Amino acid sequence: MATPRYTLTELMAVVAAREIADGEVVFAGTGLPMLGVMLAQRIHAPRCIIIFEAGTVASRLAHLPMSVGDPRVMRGAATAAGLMEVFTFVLQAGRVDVGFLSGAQVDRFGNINSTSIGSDPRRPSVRFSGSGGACDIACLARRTIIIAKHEKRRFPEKVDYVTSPGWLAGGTSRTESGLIRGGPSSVVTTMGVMRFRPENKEAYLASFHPGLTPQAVAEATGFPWAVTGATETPPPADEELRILREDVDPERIFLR
Amino acid sequence: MATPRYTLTELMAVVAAREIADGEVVFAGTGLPMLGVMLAQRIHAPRCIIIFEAGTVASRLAHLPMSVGDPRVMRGAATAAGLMEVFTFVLQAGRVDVGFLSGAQVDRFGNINSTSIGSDPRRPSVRFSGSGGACDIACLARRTIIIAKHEKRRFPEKVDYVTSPGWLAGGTSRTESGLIRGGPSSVVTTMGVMRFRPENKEAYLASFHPGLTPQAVAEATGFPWAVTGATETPPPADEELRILREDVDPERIFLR
Amino acid sequence: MAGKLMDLKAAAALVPDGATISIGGFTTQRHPMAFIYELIRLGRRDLYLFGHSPGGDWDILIGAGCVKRVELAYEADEAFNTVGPRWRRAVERSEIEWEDYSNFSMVARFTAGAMGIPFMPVRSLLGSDLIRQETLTPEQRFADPRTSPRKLHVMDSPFNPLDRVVLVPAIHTEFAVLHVQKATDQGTVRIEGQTFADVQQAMCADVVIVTAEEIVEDDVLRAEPERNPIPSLAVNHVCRVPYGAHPYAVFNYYDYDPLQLKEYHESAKDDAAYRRYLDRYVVGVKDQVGYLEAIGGSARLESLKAKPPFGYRPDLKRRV
Amino acid sequence: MAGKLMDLKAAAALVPDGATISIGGFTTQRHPMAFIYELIRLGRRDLYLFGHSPGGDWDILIGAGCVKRVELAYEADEAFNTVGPRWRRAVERSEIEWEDYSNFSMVARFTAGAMGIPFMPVRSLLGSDLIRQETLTPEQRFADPRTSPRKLHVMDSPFNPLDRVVLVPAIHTEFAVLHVQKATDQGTVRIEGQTFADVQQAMCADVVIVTAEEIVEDDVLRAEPERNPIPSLAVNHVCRVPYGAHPYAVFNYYDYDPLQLKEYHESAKDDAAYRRYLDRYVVGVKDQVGYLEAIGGSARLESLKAKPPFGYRPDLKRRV
Repeated sequence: MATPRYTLTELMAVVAAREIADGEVVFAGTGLPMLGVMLAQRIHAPRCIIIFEAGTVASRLAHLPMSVGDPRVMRGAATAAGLMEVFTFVLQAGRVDVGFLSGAQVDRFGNINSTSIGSDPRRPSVRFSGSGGACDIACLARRTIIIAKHEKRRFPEKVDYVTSPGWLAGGTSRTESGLIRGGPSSVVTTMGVMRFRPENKEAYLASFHPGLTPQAVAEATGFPWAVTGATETPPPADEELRILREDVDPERIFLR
Repeated sequence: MATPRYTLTELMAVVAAREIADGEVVFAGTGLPMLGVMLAQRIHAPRCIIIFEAGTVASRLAHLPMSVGDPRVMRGAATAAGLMEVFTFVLQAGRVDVGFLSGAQVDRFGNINSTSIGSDPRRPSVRFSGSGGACDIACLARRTIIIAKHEKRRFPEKVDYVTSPGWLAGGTSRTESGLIRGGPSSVVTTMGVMRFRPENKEAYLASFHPGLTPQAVAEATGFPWAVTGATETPPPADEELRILREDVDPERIFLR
Repeated sequence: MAGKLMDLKAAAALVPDGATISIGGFTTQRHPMAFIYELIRLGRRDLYLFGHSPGGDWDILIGAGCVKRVELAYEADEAFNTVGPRWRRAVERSEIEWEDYSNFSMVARFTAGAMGIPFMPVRSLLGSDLIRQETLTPEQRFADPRTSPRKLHVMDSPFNPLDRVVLVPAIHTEFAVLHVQKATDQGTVRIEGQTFADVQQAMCADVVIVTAEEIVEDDVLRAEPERNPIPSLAVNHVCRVPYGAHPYAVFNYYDYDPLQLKEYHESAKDDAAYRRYLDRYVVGVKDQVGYLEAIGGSARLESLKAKPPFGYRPDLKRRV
Repeated sequence: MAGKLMDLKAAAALVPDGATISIGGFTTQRHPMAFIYELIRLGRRDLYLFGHSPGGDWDILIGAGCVKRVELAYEADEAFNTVGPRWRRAVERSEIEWEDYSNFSMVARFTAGAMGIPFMPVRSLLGSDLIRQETLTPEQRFADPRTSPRKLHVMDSPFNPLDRVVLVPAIHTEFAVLHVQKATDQGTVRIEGQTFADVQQAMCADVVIVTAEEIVEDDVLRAEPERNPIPSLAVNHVCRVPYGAHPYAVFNYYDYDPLQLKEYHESAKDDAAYRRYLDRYVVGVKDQVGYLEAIGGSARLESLKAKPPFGYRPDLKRRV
């Protein structure tokens, strides 16, 4: 078997980067979102601004951080302060265009669980880290992009715990909850890209990754959804891969 | 007539300074309070800490400021920030021992008016600057010291507008209003020092300035109050006057 | 990159009649006076001002007839003048609409707006006439979305019914105008000394205009991001305006000007004298260069220059 | 003046069993680890921890059996380990009590406490199970004044009935413990880089203990008061603790230690291995000097030293 031209992580980073428009303010968490936003800055979105919740605005990263509290996020920052300044003056005030989220479970309306598995969160079978800033980003960014591993048990009909609200029960339920903006625009998975119909917030498959079929994606998903009409995800260009490997993550922190 | 050994302003500054204990945190406004706290620091209260509402903590003043926003308050400060940090982290959080206040009118319960004269504040006969931070200090310092010119019209039964709440209507009325601490401990006037009985917050004359009588003070006051039992204000010591004139205000900013 | 630098006159022209605006600084320091003078030259009318402790910046604007309504805590230059002369007359003659708050409650209102919440709870104001009295009528409030529908709201804490707080409503303005020490063409801003409420005023405004003593390279300010308290993404326009706060002080740059302040305050007590002051220093000169010439040019400015390490002028003659 | 300097062991001994405490830093930076190790050596029990995004500081304390209850948003070392191993086991085995919030809501709670108000309104949490689900029972809350009587309260704004916010209750702790770059015997504190929520955590505590890489002269820090964000009057005790945050990073001083973090995380997945880790690095050594020897002494520490102008170690081998 031939060595594939790119890994799944590389593909996902490239797909995530393409979701960011130039000039946008991006609230980035650790891992794939950092790869995505750094790649976007180096290709089509040189003026996008990175916000890290631990307290920095507009970093010019020289080295990939391993946490949002990493000293590396200080490099070239325009402002350094604390979480409160970022969460209020920037995020809650409506200045974040795109937030990235991930989690252990994602449901058909883009609700995310990163708290625990089991029906009673007081007696979980598996406990995770908890929300961190994810709930806040999900509530207050203008739109969110979700990164997820595509497995049937990770894409259930309903998540065990809504850590980060997506479109809730679809339709107008998000607005009715009192949330004033936001909602997931896409879910970049290991198998494809999920989006939501504007009129009712139902999930549909927008693209499937090279080598897969819509049917394969549907079978790896725990809820019924529209997968016809999906097109193949455009594969990473050589230039995207080169920049990702040589400039963004030469240490192979996340590209492993 | 012989030249008096000290001016009324000098006497009041000395009396105000004596109200400050060592180690106390003092919220100081422009004018006599600055003289008082700087004098106290140089005599009996070297560890008292000066807070200015425009954003500094623990200044080591080299020159008398002419406003709380004066660049002079930056000298030797331990922290410089903004009004919000001072009003919340320091004042509202209960860390200010003494606040100084002044105003155009003071009533028998130490309520102060620095807003306007007239029964309808929408159509005042005389308009002043307004509260500034005075209402906040009156509400939130552990105790306040009021500085006032003693004239009958300035000491009415009731002030035209309660800019800065004192003991309100006396008794427990201050606590009942929802205020969680504070209240005036003394009023240093051009004629003497007024204090308040702990049990019912009624004003009484604690001391009258040298050369005056309790009766003269009573006649210059617009409400009936207890003036018997008052003693003469101890006059400024030579050392107090020397420090005040030579170290605190050699430019004669307020000592005029 | 396009850059955010703009000419001062062009920046002032962005503010239309009837705009809501907050102005940086505190009584005697860091007011964007050159910008204020441009607003007067432009003859702006019906402005809505929001502030905590403004000084002559508001006073001269009010006197020039530019202002319709203010929400404030204090209007004076402290030891230089315990009440703004034009402010006082405008109120006593019913030429202006206003609402009184305290410094803390006004700054809390800016902070709520900056944070994106509808109100901020405070423990101040209780027992005072700032709660009981309102200068604006409910009709004035409801007729005009530029003012909060209510002055404030007293409530007991849902976590302890014996614990009372005052909710003060958030402020959002169309413009915030600040004067600072250093800024860059990318909108990075350095404030030296006290920040007053400049950060919150900036963050609750739709458009932020910064006038600065110096324009420096962006990398210079990015070397110490802890000292740049306003996220650059919130700053829209940056103007280079040396001595832009005169006659007020700018920490590390120059002191307040006691001569000019005295002349202003004495003039402003009298209608005709105030008009002459305006003619001589503001409307009778073309721009900031003309203003600096009129007040005495480089000789006067040199006499105000700050001395390290003080950040002000220790030998300044202040009682003139 | 008496000065606020104190020996680390004496400072740790101030914290009694059952104390409420918040610990500074964020996931991989500026945790007061040397102080944490002392608490473990002292065998403290039943601690109540309040935090936003702690990392191994909490994880090792929880594993050592020091903790009764936590209120938090996140417990992990981010890319080094996506969930704290001891935290995870303690929850899954019901060995600990906890309540879940988000980072913003926890920091808002610290801020409310620091500001002296009973709650802070936020627009987050709505629609999530962080609102609908509570881990602590009402009985647990009412029986214990160390926890707020209610998790949160949803309300509509009195200024606009269509505007909904969540009020999150203020936090007050008996202790806050921070690790910073520089401090003085007068309690003046310099934080370089991100401040996280250290300032608010300090201001809502009865007793603030600061451990610092360096003790410097008070005048040095007072020369730049804009960079000292914690009013010194709130700081009670200052301890000199070089490498006090190891294995976590301190901006401008040293980087995180990937070898040590890997050893901790791998050990902490297994009860016996975790015990051996504790024995080897914490309870089996007398103090911070012993700890630094055990982790490899000056050779290891030298390899982590930050390089100007980065403030971290650009050539650090991070995937080990």
